[in-house]
Amino acid sequence: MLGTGLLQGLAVTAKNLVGSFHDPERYVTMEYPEVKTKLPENYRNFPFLVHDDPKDPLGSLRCVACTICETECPPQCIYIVMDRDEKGKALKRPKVFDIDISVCMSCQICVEVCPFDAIKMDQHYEIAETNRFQGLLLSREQLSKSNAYYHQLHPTEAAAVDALLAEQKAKQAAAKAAKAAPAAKPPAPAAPAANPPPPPAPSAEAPKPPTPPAP
Amino acid sequence: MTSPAAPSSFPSGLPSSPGAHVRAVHDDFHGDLLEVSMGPHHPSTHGVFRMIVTLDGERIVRLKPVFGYLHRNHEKLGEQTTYLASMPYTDRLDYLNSMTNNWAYAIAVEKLAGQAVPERAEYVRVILAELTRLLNHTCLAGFLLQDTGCSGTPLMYAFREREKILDLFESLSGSRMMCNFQRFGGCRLDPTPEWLAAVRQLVDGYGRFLDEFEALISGNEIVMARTQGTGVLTPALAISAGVTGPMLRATGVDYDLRKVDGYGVYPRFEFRVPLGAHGDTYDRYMIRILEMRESIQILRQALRDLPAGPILDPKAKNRGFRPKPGEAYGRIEGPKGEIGFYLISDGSPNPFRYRVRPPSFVNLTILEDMCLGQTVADAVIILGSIDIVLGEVDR
Amino acid sequence: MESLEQIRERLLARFPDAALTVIANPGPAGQPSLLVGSPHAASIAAFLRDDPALRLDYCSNVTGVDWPDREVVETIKRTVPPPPPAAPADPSAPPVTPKVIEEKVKRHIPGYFEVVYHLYSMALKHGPVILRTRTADRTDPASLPSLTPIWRACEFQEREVYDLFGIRFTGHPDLRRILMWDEFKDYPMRKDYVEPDDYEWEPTPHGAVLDKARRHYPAPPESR
Amino acid sequence: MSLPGQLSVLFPLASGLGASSPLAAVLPASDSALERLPLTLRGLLTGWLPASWQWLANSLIAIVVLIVAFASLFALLTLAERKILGRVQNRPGPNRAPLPFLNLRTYGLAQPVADGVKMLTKEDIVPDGADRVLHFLAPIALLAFSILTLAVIPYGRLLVALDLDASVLFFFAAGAATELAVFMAGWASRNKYSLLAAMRALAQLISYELPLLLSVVPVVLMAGSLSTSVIVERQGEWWLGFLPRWYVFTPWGLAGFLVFFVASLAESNRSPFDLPEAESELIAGHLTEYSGFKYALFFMAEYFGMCALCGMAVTLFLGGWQAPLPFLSFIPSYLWFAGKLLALLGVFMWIRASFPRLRIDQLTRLAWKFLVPLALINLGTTAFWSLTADWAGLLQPLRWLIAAGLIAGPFLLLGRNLSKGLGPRTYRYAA
Amino acid sequence: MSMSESASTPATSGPASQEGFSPTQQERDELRRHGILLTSLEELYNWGRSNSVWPLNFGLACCAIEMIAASMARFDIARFGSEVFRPSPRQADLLIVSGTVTKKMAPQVIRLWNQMPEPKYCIAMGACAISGGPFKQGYNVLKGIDRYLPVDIYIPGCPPRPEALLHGLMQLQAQIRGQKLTGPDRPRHLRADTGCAYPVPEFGAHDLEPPANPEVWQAPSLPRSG
Repeated sequence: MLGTGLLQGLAVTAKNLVGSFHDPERYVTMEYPEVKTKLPENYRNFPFLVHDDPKDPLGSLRCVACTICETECPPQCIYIVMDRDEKGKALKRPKVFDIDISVCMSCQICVEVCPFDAIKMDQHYEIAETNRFQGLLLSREQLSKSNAYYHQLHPTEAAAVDALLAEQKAKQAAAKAAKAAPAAKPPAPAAPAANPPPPPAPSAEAPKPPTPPAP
Repeated sequence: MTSPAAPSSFPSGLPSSPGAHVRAVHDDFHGDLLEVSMGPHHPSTHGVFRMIVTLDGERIVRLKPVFGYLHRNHEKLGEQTTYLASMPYTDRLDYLNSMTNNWAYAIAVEKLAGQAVPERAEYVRVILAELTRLLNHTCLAGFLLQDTGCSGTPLMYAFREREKILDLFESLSGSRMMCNFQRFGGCRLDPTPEWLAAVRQLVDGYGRFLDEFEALISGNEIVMARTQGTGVLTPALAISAGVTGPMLRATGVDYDLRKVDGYGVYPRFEFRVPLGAHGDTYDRYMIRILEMRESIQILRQALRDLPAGPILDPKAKNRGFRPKPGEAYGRIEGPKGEIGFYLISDGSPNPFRYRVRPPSFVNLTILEDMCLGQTVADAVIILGSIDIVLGEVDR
Repeated sequence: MESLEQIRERLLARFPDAALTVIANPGPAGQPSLLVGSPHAASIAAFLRDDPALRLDYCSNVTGVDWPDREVVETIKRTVPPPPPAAPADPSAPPVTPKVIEEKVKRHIPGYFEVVYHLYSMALKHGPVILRTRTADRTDPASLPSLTPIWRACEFQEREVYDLFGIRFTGHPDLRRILMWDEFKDYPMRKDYVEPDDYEWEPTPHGAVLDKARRHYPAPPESR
Repeated sequence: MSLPGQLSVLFPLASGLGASSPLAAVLPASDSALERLPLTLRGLLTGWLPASWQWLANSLIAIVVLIVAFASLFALLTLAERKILGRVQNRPGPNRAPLPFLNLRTYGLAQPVADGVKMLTKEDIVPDGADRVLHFLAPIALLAFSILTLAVIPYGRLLVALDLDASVLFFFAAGAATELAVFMAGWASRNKYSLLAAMRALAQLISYELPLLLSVVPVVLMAGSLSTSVIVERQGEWWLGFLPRWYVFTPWGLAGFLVFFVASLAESNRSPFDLPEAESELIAGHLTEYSGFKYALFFMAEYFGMCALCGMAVTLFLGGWQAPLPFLSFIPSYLWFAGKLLALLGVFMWIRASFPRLRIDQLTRLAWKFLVPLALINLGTTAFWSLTADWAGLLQPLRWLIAAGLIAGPFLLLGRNLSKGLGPRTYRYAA
Repeated sequence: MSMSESASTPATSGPASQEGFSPTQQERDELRRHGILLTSLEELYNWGRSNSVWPLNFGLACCAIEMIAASMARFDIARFGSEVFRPSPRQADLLIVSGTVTKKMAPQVIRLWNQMPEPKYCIAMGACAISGGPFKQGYNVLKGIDRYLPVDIYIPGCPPRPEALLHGLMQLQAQIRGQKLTGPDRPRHLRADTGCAYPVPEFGAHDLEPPANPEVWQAPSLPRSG
């Protein structure tokens, strides 16, 4: 009969109208500024740089300015200049590390390709700005975040990274000790870049993007 | 009431001989015609699509689509960047279905490089692709109904469900829309058991949502009046015009790449391919609803059979990736139709030629044929039922 | 489905004076393609569509490829005549057949435009058969036969190839620019296309962009 | 008779109904003070004027009260519509516009005010080459006609601004003119979408005026009057002493009401008949080129028209200001009217939240092939009902049965004819 | 630009944050001393405008989907009174440039902007609208809509989450609330010297002509040595 389909539709909307007052399935709104989505651990927005020592956020960056992320970044939104001493010797840390978040496409490829676990994805998204030129070009100072912050955002992943780094450090120390013992050579620089870490084994509890071979 | 339709570029709709393509439109025949340019800013063009419509009263006597308002040089950029760097760009092709775009691209590159994919990754890909299909078809139904003049209600319900799927995508890949999840030789991350449980829960509830959605729409007399018999597409024209996906199957042609090519692990799943009989807008809508019900079946099976193992081939190389010279065309059954990638490698880190075969662009070929003799209101829903995404049409 | 060689045989039987070459695909995909001479392209396409054993009724993908002029240093066996310009020759991968006397030849390969058609059969559910047509060189009014009269699916895709590569399709019913605006003069997908220099604020430049940036900035001082 | 005296017949409300008025005797003695509250208030305001001026003052008050009341109702309705639409769609709708100067959130009550302030201060644009005069006049004309229709509706016992003998005719005459204003707007805007909308509006007007009027004829026939007040009075009796004898509770009344309801949806350009302003097809239809306060006026007039049609539906079929049950009569009549009006408006919104839009040919087909025949048949049924008024006893159920059959049969037949070729489908699956 | 400082701080400070942008009681009293009527008018005017920002129903690309998502049940932009997505620019207050603006599209976007009645606002949503984003190096992509239009709020992200759009909208509301009716820093639409129409670029043989509107667009230079 003409009209039954219409009545059926009206019943559905009426059910939702009434349901919106008692059924959380039918009232899904989040009152945004007061209530915020619980972001999943994997959520990514823009990259940040991890530093290990909160007292020296710029000096203790894990980044060694190897520019892998710069070259791999699909939209080319990273700009790195390596710091050099007076003689022009590379200091294995960035002097300039800028990310233009007005270009960044949040693809996480920089994180995947970084062999030093130095760049990670931030989850902060409330960054509306009135000035594109001052607000959206993030410098090294703005990008540097502590390891604790990283743990807060991605606890599982960060724990795995920490374990890995500790393992590498131990290995390096062992290697150094082994080297130092037979021939009393001057110790090799301790910077991680001197000895790129091997690709980590996939760990069961913390799936991690494949780390490519070092440059 | 029907006015004789203007001669289309293809009088029978089908090309026969080169002489048939006379584009002359005898305007004197119709008297005063009104030419309306719909778009690129129009609420129902699903983005920045433009149709130059010539009207006799409200009847369409000519319709010329204009493209390119979202032409963002995807293919050129693809040739300027590495294979891996193109992966996030594929997310932005058909921005509703990043997971299937990723997969199509990954398949093309895997073909190009002869890369194997672990079984677990294949299953995860199927799960993600079918979730994407649910997402796309749900949204399409919502948008289609919005075009017919609903005040947002079906669209809201569709997006309510979409958010649930997006939550899954986000917790797995880190992004709601731009997942960038597939890699050459597998997937980027391994889904956790909790995630799989969440998918299971969603799949279990989806049938109920579809029932309610259909109660609101499928039996609605106004919807039927608007969509049944409008925008009829014949099977012969659909095949000739390269129409694929649910649109093709709505005309009754049985061609589903999941069955035909049997890529991935699809041959292991039991599912049916629904076929329409009329080829009209209602069929195109209903085929999608039925496909969603089949997708739920596939998801159930894939979740049940998901094997253990690595998610990414350990030999796979994504950075510094240089496939041997050669070419490959990889295609999958995307929610909108056949999405394919044609790649030519010259041995360098960048593809020599990077071509996207966009389903919705090719499906638009027959837009004019379907709209001739129909009204403006029909043109809007016919366009809606084609299911286009401009990011893919214009690339 | 028949192999491409068999198809070629049958086509040659039907069109004895047609230029037909099977082009091998050196990559792991291994899918060869059939190069068709322009004069017979349309009739061959119609044959492929209507032949009961093939019934390639569905043209999936149409695309252009721009092969620029190349200088190639090739190691060529003296006994064997030089192979037809195949899919990209790679200087880094010389053939490893040390028996025959080899010599290094510097060869100029003239560029050409190519249009590739991927054909499938929806009726018989097989495919693909890959058709290629090529221009003789890269001089500008490049022209190739249109296959739109055979497969409607080519209509927009050929327009796109025309728009981006500048290949004119003879026999196309409505050959206009499709993606770029009508006043646009260039063909942007060609390998030698130069973008308009609309440089602006580039805070993170690399490579070509950095060159552009340098051109625009007044003498860049020390890095900051 | 003096002029004021004549007018006092025309304007029962306007002619002072204070204690001093001779007409005061018309009011039943049982009326509570609450029922008389509007009249008392007006008496306080104009009672001190000389009698010859009172009619003028009273009619002015009536006009001002009408406009103010409906303007605020309009504000509330926009909010209510957004809220109801929101709730249907599982969301709250506007809820955080704070009160100005106070920063106090009031569940979005301030939202319409904010919209109003913004609309008032928005730049007014007239397109180049548009007909400036018509472009300016269209919203005003639309609003004026809509307000005219509001004048003849009895909002309560003796609460009617203009109690004409032929008020029903007046209502539809003024109501039909609103479409003229829509056409003016569409024509004057020099926009193709607007023009298409104008043509649609005319087609819609011609199609739906007829069923609208035809569905009213039975009421006029049964009530024996074209006066809205009389029609309401006639519905004031009770069956078996407690069941309301509203016209909607008869077979012909129900059919008439449904036809009237559907036609009034179309007349007020509401979903699913909002073709002139079809957002997904014609951008904003005849409103495409209107900005700022002119647009707000259109919006307001549209809601006024909707209120007027709902008010008329209440008056003609739903017993006007009558209480549904005798013992509920202590509640003032104007509250009953308001309640019924709001309920009908709520149904309008509910329908808007549920249905897609028809196409123009389907819209006219629905009118000509379904509503008009149904209304005509309903007229015959009413005649039968009127002729069999003296059937009693066992004949009474028979009378109901016959009348119901006379409605339901054609409804099913016409409905089947209308939806020929449409229906749910079954689908096959590939082997 | 002074707004950015006052606006950026209270955004995260809690439930009252939305109102936190408007002048404090003390400031208000101070203002009232100077002219009660004017300040009250100004406040009413700004209050009305800020709580009734109707966006143009205009989507460009990926971000448009997130814009739609922001108006859907989960995020419900209607709470801010902004769910009235008007399809006609004549009734819209806010242009959300949601996605890549290609050179083919740019003239149309500017035309739409010109068709909107003042006071009107512009949000550049997503990387593409701000700078061209990932497609920046493409031949047909406009490197930021601010080359031609005055943008009020930039929301980075690719695409920004719907919450980020809501956040941007709240920033915009705060900006509106802070505007003055008089004085040298009064907004654009209250000045006599600013024209109402922005020049629409034309399609050239290789590029848009002109490639930017110098009255709107002055990019600072950032020297890089590479």
